[in-house]
Amino acid sequence: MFFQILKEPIDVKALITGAFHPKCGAVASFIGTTRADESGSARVEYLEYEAYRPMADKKLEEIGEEISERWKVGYVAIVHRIGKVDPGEPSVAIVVAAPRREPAFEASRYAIERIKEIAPIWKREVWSDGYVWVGSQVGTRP
Amino acid sequence: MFFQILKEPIDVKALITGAFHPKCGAVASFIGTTRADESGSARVEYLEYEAYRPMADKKLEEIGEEISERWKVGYVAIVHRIGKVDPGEPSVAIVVAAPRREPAFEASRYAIERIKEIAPIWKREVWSDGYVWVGSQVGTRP
Amino acid sequence: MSDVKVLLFGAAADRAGIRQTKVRINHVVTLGELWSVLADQHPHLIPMRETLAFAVNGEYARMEDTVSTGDEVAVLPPVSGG
Amino acid sequence: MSDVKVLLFGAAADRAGIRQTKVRINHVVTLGELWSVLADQHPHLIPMRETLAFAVNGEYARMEDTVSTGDEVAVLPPVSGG
Repeated sequence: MFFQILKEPIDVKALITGAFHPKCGAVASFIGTTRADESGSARVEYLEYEAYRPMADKKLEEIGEEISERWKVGYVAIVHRIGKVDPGEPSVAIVVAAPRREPAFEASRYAIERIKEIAPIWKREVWSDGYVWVGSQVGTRP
Repeated sequence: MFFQILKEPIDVKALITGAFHPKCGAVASFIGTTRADESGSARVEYLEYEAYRPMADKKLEEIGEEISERWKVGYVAIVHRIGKVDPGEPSVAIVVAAPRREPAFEASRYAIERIKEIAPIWKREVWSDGYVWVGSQVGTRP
Repeated sequence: MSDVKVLLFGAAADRAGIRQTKVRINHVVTLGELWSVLADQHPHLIPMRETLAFAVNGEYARMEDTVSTGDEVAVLPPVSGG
Repeated sequence: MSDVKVLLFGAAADRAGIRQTKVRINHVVTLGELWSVLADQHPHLIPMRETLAFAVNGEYARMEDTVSTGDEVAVLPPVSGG
């Protein structure tokens, strides 16, 4: 089990290959990347994430515990990046290895839903014409 | 879109990072790995896959087309390895990038189910005490 | 009288114009009472009230939960990780 | 009379003891008729019959579909990729 909040780019390869194990036949992963939305002539230039630590670290671990209680999984890794994340770059990576594919799929999806529910992490979309705190609609866009 | 059947190890990193795109916010992937099952004192030593080509290549492409018809996705890659695959090594990798996470999850799961339904690919489990063709139960195990 | 450390995040920090403050309390208060003091000092937070969650010492807490001197309170706008 | 190329895979190749053969037909037959000839030549395939699928020229085909000389027929046991 591996849970991490970090400022540096996420090492996706290490996360996924780290989940391979002879007792597991399935590795499901989810990676959230910065989507460069457009609206009229404006566009998202990057995202900026902040986290309340160590509460956010604890919540990632709790999500891992919830998964282990609900499904038969061999390995769970959840990594969330904070700071500036450019378009096409990963902000979150979830990797679940399990003996069989159903729990791997279900647990990886559960993990991202739970992150969006309980992890104290916030995303600011920085547009070409201002910014907006996602979820709060607080910002400076016209 | 990228579909491939190959004898060499699957380059998981290239597949996944190749799916990152500024128009997509979600990359879901599924990797099937050799699970070293045990039964009594016997154990799976490796898997050996064979494919009917080029029909198998065509079926992987068809699965990609089915996905593009059903979901709003930006990119689909399906790679299946043939030949000997050791425990913990990937035999199949599916990567789907989409603007939003729901279609990415659904399409990646659909892809592996369809592979198991229509792709003319066969798996032989080589155990310490004989082999078995999975699905046919034909083999040499005691 | 002593202090509770209050951290603000995301849109709440943005609205209040601060990321951290101290609120003076008399030993033990409810989170609801602490909020009243904080809202007086940072009225730009008031329109966000319905959307805010709170944590005491790193765990989600309700308005009727108590806060003691030395505790750390966090003001949490709707989370948007992922 | 001419030949149809028949490929066998997985458990079917294993049971028949061959991966490829030729079946002589009279211009056009159904896949079912081709199967009868093949089963006569490789009786170890017969117990697998219910589990087998077939392809003609790289596409799944039914027993009533036709096979012509020069076609490629594949004998496909239950697929088990992934």
